[in-house]
Amino acid sequence: MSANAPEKLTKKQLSADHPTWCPGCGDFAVLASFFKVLEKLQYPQEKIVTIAGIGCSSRFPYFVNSHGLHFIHGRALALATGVSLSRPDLHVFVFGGDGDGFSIGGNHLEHCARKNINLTYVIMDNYVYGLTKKQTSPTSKLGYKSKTDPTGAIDQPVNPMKKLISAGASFVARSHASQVKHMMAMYERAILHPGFSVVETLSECVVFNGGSFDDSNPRKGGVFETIDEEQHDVTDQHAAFAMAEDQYPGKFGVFYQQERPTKNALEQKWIDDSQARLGGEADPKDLLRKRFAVMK
Amino acid sequence: MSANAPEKLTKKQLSADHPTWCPGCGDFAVLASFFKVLEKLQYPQEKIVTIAGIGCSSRFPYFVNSHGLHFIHGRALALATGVSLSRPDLHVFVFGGDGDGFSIGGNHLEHCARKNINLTYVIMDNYVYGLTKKQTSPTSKLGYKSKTDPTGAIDQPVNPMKKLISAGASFVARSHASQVKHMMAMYERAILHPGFSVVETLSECVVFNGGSFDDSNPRKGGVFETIDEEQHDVTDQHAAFAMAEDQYPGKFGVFYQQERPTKNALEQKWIDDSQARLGGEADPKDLLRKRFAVMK
Amino acid sequence: MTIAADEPPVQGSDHSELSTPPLQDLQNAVIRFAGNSQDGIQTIGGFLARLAGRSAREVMTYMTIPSTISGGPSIFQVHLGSGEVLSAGDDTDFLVAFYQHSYDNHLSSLRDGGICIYDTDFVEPDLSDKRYEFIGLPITSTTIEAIGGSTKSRGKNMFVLGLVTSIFQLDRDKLVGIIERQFGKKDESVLRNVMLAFDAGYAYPIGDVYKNRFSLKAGTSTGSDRVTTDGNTALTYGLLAGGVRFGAGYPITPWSPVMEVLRSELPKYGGLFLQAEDELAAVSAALGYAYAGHLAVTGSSGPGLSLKMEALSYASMAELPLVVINVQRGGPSTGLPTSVEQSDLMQAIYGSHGDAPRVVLAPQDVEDCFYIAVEACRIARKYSTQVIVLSDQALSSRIEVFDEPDWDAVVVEDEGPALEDRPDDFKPYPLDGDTRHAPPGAKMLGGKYPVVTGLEHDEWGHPSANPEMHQKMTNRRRDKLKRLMEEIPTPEVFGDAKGDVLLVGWGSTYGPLREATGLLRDQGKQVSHMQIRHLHPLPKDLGEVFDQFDHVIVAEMNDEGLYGQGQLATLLRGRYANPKIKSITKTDGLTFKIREIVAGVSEHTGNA
Amino acid sequence: MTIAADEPPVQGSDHSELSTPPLQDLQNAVIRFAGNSQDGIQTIGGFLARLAGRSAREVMTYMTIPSTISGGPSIFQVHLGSGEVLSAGDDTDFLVAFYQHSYDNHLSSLRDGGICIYDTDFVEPDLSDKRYEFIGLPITSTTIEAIGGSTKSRGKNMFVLGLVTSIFQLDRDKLVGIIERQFGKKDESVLRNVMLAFDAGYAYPIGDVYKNRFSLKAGTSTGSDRVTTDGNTALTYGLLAGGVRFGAGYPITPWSPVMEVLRSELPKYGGLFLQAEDELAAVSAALGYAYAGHLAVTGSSGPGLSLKMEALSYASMAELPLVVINVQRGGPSTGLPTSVEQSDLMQAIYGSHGDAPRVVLAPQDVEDCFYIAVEACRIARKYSTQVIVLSDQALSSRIEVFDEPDWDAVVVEDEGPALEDRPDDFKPYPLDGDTRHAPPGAKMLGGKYPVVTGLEHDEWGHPSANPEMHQKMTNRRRDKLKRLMEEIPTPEVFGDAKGDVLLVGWGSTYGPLREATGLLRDQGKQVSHMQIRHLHPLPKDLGEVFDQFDHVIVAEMNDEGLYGQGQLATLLRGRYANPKIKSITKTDGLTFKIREIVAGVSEHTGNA
Ligand SMILES: Cc1ncc(C[n+]2csc(CCOP(=O)(O)OP(=O)(O)O)c2C)c(N)n1
Ligand SMILES: Cc1ncc(C[n+]2csc(CCOP(=O)(O)OP(=O)(O)O)c2C)c(N)n1
Ligand code: SF4
Ligand code: SF4
Ligand SMILES: [Mg+2]
Ligand SMILES: [Mg+2]
Repeated sequence: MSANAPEKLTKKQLSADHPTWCPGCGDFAVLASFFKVLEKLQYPQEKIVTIAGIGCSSRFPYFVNSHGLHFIHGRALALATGVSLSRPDLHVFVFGGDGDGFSIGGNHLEHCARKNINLTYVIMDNYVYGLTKKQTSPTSKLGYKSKTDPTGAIDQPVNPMKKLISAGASFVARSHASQVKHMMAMYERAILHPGFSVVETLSECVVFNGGSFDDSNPRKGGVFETIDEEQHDVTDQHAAFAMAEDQYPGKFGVFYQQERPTKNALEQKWIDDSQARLGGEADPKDLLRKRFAVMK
Repeated sequence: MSANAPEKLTKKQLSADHPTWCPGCGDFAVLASFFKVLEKLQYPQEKIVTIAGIGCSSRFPYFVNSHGLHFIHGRALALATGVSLSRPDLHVFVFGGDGDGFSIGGNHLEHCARKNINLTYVIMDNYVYGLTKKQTSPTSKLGYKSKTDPTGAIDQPVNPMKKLISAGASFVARSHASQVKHMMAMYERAILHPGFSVVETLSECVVFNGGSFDDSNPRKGGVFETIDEEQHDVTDQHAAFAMAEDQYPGKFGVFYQQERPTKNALEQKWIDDSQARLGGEADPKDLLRKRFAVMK
Repeated sequence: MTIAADEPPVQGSDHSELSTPPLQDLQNAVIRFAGNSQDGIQTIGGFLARLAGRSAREVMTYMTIPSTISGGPSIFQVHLGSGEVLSAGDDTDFLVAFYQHSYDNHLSSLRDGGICIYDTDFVEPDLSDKRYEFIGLPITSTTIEAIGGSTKSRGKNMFVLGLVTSIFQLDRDKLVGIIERQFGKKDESVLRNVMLAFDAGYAYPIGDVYKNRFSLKAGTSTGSDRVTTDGNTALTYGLLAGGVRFGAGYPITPWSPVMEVLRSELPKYGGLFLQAEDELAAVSAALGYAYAGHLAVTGSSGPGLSLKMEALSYASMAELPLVVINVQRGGPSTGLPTSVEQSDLMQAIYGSHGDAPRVVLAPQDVEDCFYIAVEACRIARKYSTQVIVLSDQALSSRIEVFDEPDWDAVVVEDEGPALEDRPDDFKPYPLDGDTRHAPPGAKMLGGKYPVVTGLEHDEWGHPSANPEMHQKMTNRRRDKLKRLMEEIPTPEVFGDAKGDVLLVGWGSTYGPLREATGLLRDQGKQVSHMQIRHLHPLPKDLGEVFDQFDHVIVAEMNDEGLYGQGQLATLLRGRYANPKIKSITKTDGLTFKIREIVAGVSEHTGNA
Repeated sequence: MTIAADEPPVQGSDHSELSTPPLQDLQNAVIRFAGNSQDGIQTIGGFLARLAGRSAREVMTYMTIPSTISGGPSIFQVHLGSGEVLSAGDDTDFLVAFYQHSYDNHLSSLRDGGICIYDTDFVEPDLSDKRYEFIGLPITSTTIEAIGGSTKSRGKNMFVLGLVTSIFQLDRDKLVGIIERQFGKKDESVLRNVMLAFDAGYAYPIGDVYKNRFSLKAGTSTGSDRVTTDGNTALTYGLLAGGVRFGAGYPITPWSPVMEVLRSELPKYGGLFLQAEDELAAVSAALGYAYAGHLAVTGSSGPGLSLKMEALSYASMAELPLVVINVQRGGPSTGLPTSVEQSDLMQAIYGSHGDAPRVVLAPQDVEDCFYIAVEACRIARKYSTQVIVLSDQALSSRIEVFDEPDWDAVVVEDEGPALEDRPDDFKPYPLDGDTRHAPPGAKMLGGKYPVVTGLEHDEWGHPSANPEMHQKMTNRRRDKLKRLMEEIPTPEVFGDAKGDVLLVGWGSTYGPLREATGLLRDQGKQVSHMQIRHLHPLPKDLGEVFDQFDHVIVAEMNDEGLYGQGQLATLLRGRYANPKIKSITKTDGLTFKIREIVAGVSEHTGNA
């Protein structure tokens, strides 16, 4: 690849290390869909940033040949907030699991959502802790037998859609790793949404939670029920919340979308206003001199 | 007070140090209401436990003459989880501010709610960081001028009712420190609710956010609109969510209540089942011997 | 140090030489199985270890975990011995290579003259390599044939186990008993297939050639079967024996197994373990149990420990008892989650903000994981303090054999919260006495109820910013650990009480250090060894012990830092300001090899 | 050490003695205002400090913050001097007591012969106490009278300021200028009332008696007005001068003012400061800026620092640059949020899990807060490392006077992310060179984009569990700080380069230690002083400096620990294993008094 001739960005260029995921893991399909969307959107390769915490799914950045960062467990969104706020030129993507996002990282998700940080977050939800080998996760179904719930999970799981909607996320969707086209559509819409966009993607952990999403996988005899946006007004938060109540496996598609100012824009406005008041970008030395004059 | 003669528990006995709050702070009324409810409920004094994190409001335990614990910022609910789960004989109360509960402690709130830990949590919400002297809090209104938002707050605030409802709290109510009777009613119902019960109580910080709740204080020309439970079915989560959408100052009363098994009960059941399978409480030495036999 | 020294080593790999078997009556054998983690090599390693426990043999195992999630290259090494087995072995005597990559990566682990058994279905060895002996056999195809094809190559591990049993003349019947106990619970056909594979390996003709060459000496029987388990398991049951009934944690490698077993076991004891949303919640909930009057445990590995530092600072101020387990792994950050390292010692002592004194202990082997856990419980209770136990990745997963504890002597009955009435003059933090909390539920006869706080406070626990009070309370929190110091026994010195070199270590380096010391002593060097199990406070009379040696050399698996000293070495120098104290360190994620220690000692003593 | 020594001290409080004023021409004066925090005593203290800056005088202030939220007893102490002012003063020369509790609690702060000015409306002094002189005047009622009753007692502070201006013959015009600048922005009536109160105090007859007694010598003018500010402010502008444009934090006392000013100021510089939901998010977001190619800052006080330990371990592994401020306060836990302590040093160095080398610096006075921040930025950039700056509560709020920085020399232009293309052979972590990240936005001409990780990795940043690689990379992360060590200047020794005692300190103890050294030297003792600003790595040739002294005594505001050594003393002994290194410690939440240091030195040297 030459630096000067802008070539078409292809899956080949975007592919990095071969994923270390187990054969059959749902995460492969998420990766493939992401590549396809990027091929479509043709962002400059160097402007793409993938960020993740810790987990099987969070190994994502290694498998994408773009700038990437593999952070600590649960804090990827907080780190990505810094990247997004300070670098409006970048396309910021965060990938991670249900444990990373809803357990240890649950609070950052809330605050990213209400602040409407401009980035796209894909939760690869397998209803289990994969990397640490089968402990109950916040989305594990009641009765699920894991190493930490040998007699079956007893804690009511998080409802990701409800959580995201009420936290104030401005784009909230749900998809399934067995449905590549659907994933692509969701990711694309999420990426094009200005603000904090989230796609919860059911992604089967074949090793520790095999068959968990068969109910919504037509190839496994399940039903993949998508949201009919003729019927569902995606800007209606109450309708979205009501739909989130549906029993598992529930519906797939965009639950909620509402444009509102991003923190990125609001902070930039403050910067612009401050500098305008000073008559444009000021020399730091002058700013410092002025402030020190007052301290005399 | 003698240890043997069970006397009536009075406000006098329940009063400890004189609160260090500023004169006029809303928190005084919360304390007074709490005393009155305890006078009514007549729990044994030694079985009452008040737990708090850090903040003006979190100084609460010092002012109640009961067993108490003043913990670190944001983790009171997590600590109280340990107390509640291991000591079913106690009445566990957690008090704290909006910063403590919705900012640094936001995740523990979520998980306490979904697990339905048996305790009562009163959020003394003053829409500001009081103890650290006026920084924007997660409930500060847009435009509120603080030391960290000198030109006015720009982050969309948390909607406490939405957050609590969607997290799975089984009793969610809202009250106002200017309305002692209402607070008493809410606290009493919260306490009698089996499971995780929360009362967000607007409590004015007269020093850093004076007048913030006048709109809902009839004595200041506002309207205190209570929820009519003839009209509102408290077990209807969607209705509760819809009501939470009301513009500030919104309604006061019980938004949502639904009995479901507490984690306390579910864990106890597991203990009971395990012990039943062993033919009742076993001698630890026998249990250990049995396990070690298998390792030979 | 693994093959009995009076046997001449085998040279070359010309099979004809083997007609008169030169090796017999092994005291020790180090066998490395190298394959993929899916091959179940851990399983057969475990069987061999358990057999050792039943044969009055010592054993130590060592394994690696693949970095890919789906499995991948992995080894399991078993060191079997009739004498004391102190390490997993620097070099291996036997390598069983399942794949080409196993062969390529592990051949160099064989000692000169060692034997490489390989699967001819997958491995093409360089037979011209005269350093080793090679024995090829079609492991995969023979297994498939034996089982009947349906389960494909599953069962290779059992084939190899049969082979090993035959080569080393192990007790087939005992082993089959162990296998049956394990697989008997499952579907009958499973056990049948397992035994088919095992027997195929046991009967495989190539085994005959070696049958009479290696007979692993049995140890002196102690009469009863011994316990065979890993460090995490020993630690977990130590906590139960110590009276822990409540715990909270969050999964992380290699700590998770401790919490998983506690979560399953505690309900039987009337307690419970909470899987919290994160480590911050876990330590907080554990302090909730402590406040409620229970002895509780929390734990994690490095990253999780960092998250607990604030709450542990609270615990120090409030003087709440707590046992905290840190199963250390390679750092910093996510580092090397499945490698061993001892780089969290400084954090254990100093990681919290403020002067937050707490106790730090480290078990020296698998058996000690049990006893140190019991002791941690005792200290936490007695001094109402936090005790951090520093185990590590190597200890956590390696298997050793030890005697069953004397339960009557060791088990502490959990008395539950002390709910008796408290007198008028009750003070939780008396300036002249021990901390004693009144948990909720206890009546205060004076009418005034206590508040436990992280603010500085007076004897009654009331917040106080009084300068004198802060000074006194800081002293008090420190002095209680000084009282503990008085009761810590001086660690035993292995070897002579005076001499040229005192080798000092802590934690899981015990075995290699002791073995290296033995070797050096055998060479006539005046070297002794001391393993420190109490790291904070340190035992009180170390200075006097050190005075008897010309060199005090501290070996540890962490970095030498900016000034050339490992973490314990820094602490010892900080305490004794004794320039004799020197450091051997390394951070390669592997346990010490004997030769690394020997080399380090020569370097510091100038005897190259 | 405050009143010029050739003046005989005043004895008794018989006012008739005062007809011939015995005190004149003060070089120094320590004035303590004791009242409630609502009385605005901080305001007048600030005015006096600023006036000093404009009068070529030195100044140092000291204040306490009430533990109640609504305000309460509080003091503000001003040490004004025409010579060097190094501490806020052990004892006060003048006490202004607003209330009985002010009188009761602070009278003992007066030196023998000191003067107590009290408000007769509230205070009943014990006039028979012959150690002090007493001057009573109806401060409250006179103020109310002057202003006209409406604002009640508000304005008492300005009355007292007027009084002090008259007593010490301060430059009234300059002071009025400063007052006008402050209050001029507000409602006109405010300034009028302020001036009414001020003038009433200035003109109050009792002042006349003393007018000629105390005339505070002006210093040698440097021509231009000097800067008067507190440590937090100096630190904040140091960060801006050093090129920091992005930051993230969470409020906590006494760190909050730093983040508040950054949040207001950064937009002007084109940057921004994020108020995060907690400290975990704050440090993570700051690392996000760093990854994005910006020099960033995060900060907190003790509890918040504990929460940052995991992410800082990541930063060490990933080698991301970051400046981290810790404005230390009394610990452990919530401790004493408004008291001073230096007990986070060990945590700063060793608080993260794993071997996570990072830099630790500490400013020695208010001016140095500025320069150390600039240096922190430089080091973080140059070595792509984390720099923790240990300020403290005393430094944060005390006011000093210093020369305006030479902006042209000091300001670092922020160059923003380095987005140039990276060549084929780009390696972020070369084994033989400096770490250089390619931030997102930079094109990789080799076609392969980097992933920054907390796993151990190779030169390209790819995760690697290879033993040798872990060893090499650990060395690399350590060795870059050793390179930094080479460029750290040996701290200047005040006094002779050899002698009996070298007093060593770090951070805000600079002033008291220097003053104590001066005092001891005046007494003919061979005492020198060194303040260490670079704590990790330590400067390289300290050993040689120490060799020139019989005693090396380290004084610090933290606990002596289990082995009788403070935190820096432990580090120095750990490094040099030199038993000459001894410790003076205390944890009473107060800055060192000169006499405490003097006593500590005598104790260690045996010259009582
Ligand atoms: C602070 C910290 N705590 C715990 C861990 C261990 N850990 C790594 S991944 C993980 C959870 C994995 O589950 P999830 O996020 O759902 O991802 P998955 O593997 O299922 O894709 C945990 C607990 C860690 N690395 N750091
Ligand atoms: C880990 C940590 N971070 C920050 C603080 C500082 N702090 C104390 S209270 C508080 C917030 C107070 O606000 P809130 O919880 O709303 O209580 P309020 O004072 O308003 O009642 C903060 C940030 C702390 N004590 N510990
Ligand atoms: S363990 Fe589960 S989630 Fe992880 S890679 Fe394997 S299948 Fe996927
Ligand atoms: S600062 Fe505000 S919240 Fe705090 S005590 Fe005062 S009025 Fe109440
Ligand atoms: Mg998962
Ligand atoms: Mg608040």
